[in-house]
Amino acid sequence: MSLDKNEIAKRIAKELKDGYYVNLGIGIPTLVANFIPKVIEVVLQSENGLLGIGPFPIKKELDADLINAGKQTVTYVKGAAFFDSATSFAMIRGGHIDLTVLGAFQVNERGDIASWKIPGKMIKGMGGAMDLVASAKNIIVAMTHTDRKGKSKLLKECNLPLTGVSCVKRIVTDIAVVDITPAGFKLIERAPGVSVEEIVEKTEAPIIVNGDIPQMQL
Amino acid sequence: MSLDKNEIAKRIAKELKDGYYVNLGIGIPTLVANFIPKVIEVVLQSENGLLGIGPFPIKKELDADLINAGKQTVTYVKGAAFFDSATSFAMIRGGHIDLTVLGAFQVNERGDIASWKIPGKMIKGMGGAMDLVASAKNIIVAMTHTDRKGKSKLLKECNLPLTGVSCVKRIVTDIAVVDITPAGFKLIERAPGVSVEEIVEKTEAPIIVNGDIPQMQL
Amino acid sequence: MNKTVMDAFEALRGLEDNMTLMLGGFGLCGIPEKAIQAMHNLGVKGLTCISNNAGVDDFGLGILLERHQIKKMISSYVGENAEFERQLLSGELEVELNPQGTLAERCRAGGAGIPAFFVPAGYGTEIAEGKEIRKFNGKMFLLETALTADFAIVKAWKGDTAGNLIYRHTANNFNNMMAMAGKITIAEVEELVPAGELDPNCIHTPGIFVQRVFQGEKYEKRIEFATTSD
Amino acid sequence: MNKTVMDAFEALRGLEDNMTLMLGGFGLCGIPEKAIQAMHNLGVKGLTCISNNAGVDDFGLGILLERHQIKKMISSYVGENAEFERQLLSGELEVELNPQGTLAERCRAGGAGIPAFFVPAGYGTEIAEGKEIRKFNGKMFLLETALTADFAIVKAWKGDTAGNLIYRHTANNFNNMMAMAGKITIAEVEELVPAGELDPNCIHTPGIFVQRVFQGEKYEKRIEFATTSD
Repeated sequence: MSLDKNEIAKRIAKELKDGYYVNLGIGIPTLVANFIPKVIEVVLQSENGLLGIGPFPIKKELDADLINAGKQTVTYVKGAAFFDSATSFAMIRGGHIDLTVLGAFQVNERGDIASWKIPGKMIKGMGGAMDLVASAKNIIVAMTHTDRKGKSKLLKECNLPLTGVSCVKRIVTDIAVVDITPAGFKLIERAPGVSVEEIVEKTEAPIIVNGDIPQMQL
Repeated sequence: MSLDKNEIAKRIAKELKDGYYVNLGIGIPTLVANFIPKVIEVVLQSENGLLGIGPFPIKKELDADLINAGKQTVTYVKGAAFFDSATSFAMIRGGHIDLTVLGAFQVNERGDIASWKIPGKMIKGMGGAMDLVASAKNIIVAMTHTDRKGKSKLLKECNLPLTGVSCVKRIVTDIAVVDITPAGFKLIERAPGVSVEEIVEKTEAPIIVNGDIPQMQL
Repeated sequence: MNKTVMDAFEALRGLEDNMTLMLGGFGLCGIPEKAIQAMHNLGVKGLTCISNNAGVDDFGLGILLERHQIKKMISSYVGENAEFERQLLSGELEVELNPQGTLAERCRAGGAGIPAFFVPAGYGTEIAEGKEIRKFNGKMFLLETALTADFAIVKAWKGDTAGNLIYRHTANNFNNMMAMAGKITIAEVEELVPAGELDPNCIHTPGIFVQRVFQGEKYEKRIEFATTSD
Repeated sequence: MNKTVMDAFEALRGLEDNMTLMLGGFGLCGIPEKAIQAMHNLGVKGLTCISNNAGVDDFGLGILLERHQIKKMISSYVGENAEFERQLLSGELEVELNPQGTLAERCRAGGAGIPAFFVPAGYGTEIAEGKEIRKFNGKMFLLETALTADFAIVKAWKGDTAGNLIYRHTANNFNNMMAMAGKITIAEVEELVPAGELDPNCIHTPGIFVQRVFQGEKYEKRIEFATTSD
């Protein structure tokens, strides 16, 4: 069975370590916050100027001055700090964020990522994604393995405009966990009930399969 | 009569305009604060992180956390703000200071200034002086016209290491007010009782004297 | 030094067609809504607007777009605005997209007298086209240049008559750096107090960066996506 | 995320000979006096110290100089210290002088991931020797590079257990930028409170930049030049 959005987020949450400062992108990455293990402490950074994002507010506490990078209303936790955008990207560019999770249209076997533009169709802008991928020490992409037409999103070469090059370390999709290694894609885990053959078939680029591939533990 | 330190400061104070943000260097420039006309409002910036320097404190109010760039204890005025050194030099480098007054060892006829180093003798460092002279729109130098040995400090070429080039606009000395023009030094005012001849004699570089040179009004 | 002006119209004195503006805010959070409304009323045209986003169709910069007052946007994300997309695709509007952190740093650099600086964002992408590329410590960087504006227009929570500003929560965002980078900086505030009433240790934007300040009336502070847990 | 350590000695764990340090403070104002005292006691040697000043003979960095623990200083002004001048003239100490604003910006750049940037300070002087010079808008600028440190050691007024810091008055100075630029940043504070007790809108240094924090005892906070009006 392929994973749903929440299950992808749940799997990514297992990558978090105690003491991590984490930037979660819009979409599936935002859901990761719901699955942070209770035994560890993780601080969520929002690039619009908040360190220490809390859960969504209750209706009575809605505050126009308190949003995340997806422009959703949020709250803040104890020990939070607010700051301007230059300081926020000093955190990001300066390598102070331990883990960045973001969505993508395509990733290639060298870890290049395309996530911001579909020529002739979508011109929303890159927001903070280019800064994040150019700076983060540790980048995990959350996306479906194939697009709506069934085309693979794990490619030899991206054909959409790039967001950054040689930056993605790991991809968590609805059917697999794939690492980017110097030798290309490498299969790490498969979704429960998904066969290695299916993953290989749905991955356009060559993918290294070494020995038994374990099922994800969710 | 040549002016004393306080009289030089008093003359410089006449350059202040209502609404000016001013950075006063160590020494004679600091004294300018004592002569700000009561009818105008001027805000003093201290490059160690204070906008709105007040007078020296009374003994009971001495505060180790509240000093000026000369490391003297000060107070702050209503509407003051504290900030870090990067922000402070953003103000300076970004051209937000209307007037900078500082001391010098030598100034040449193109407005180059030497003020920070005497090779083999003094190695204290340039502090904020290089930033100030490279950035300020309007720089007035306060110094004696000659050194202790009677040598002119207004030269064709500085022979001490430079602090900055083509930056000084006006010099107020103990005997004269001299502007730096595209054609070189130009005598603007003479100290009370000081003759044009004496000033010309004590100025190593050529100095333009056009018509009657008025006495300073103190 | 009293920098108080009566309202947005007095604050915008000197604003002319074809000028370059910076406008603070992230989405609709922390935008100078009174000054934007006043510019809409004034009908000034041909503006180049440096702003992280472009508002929504009927609020924020969207109302200037709707009247075709904006010639060019310099932004990082403009995705919440259908009219924007239409004008862009039709060629009526010019847009320069910047990585968000690069945009923030370009504004700060403009205010801080730093004409250019290197950043890694955009290396290997179309953003790098035409830009100087240089390697430092084995990593590739692009040279980016400073931005300044004829008017920087920011919104703060509290301000004093000396121009000192304090922002609230995530409504700071681009406001603090843009305030540094305006030839004339206008601050609209929810609460204006006499100089001396704000804690000098808690000022986000020191008054030296602000030329005009006014207190806006009845802020709408619209929420773009009201997400709740109940 | 509790970053509290017991004292300066625990905070300095991992400090070794020949490391590069940043130390906040301007003159004796806002210096990390407890950590400096601890380094003196530890006897660590061969240090490169990035600090605006060098203390006085018997306080601040002066006590490390006196024990010959410092190999090199990167500073803007070192004029209040006779022993410093002696070691420098005798060749025992290496010194790199930077314009003060350049030094501040180099630290910020190190923390902000900006490897190099242009400034006007020092153009036409000996500071420009060997540096790239470039003209922007008719004015000349030097390319300056970022600074980082193995340990950045800063002093704050209040801190919380999450590492958030608030400075008091002019004791902020270099502390805020240096906190950003340390591989490990140590903050010593006069008052340490639980996370959540500081106003999140009034934090100068967000906790992400700080790895270890401790509350010092009995701060001397010596005054260099006590000037009074009475």
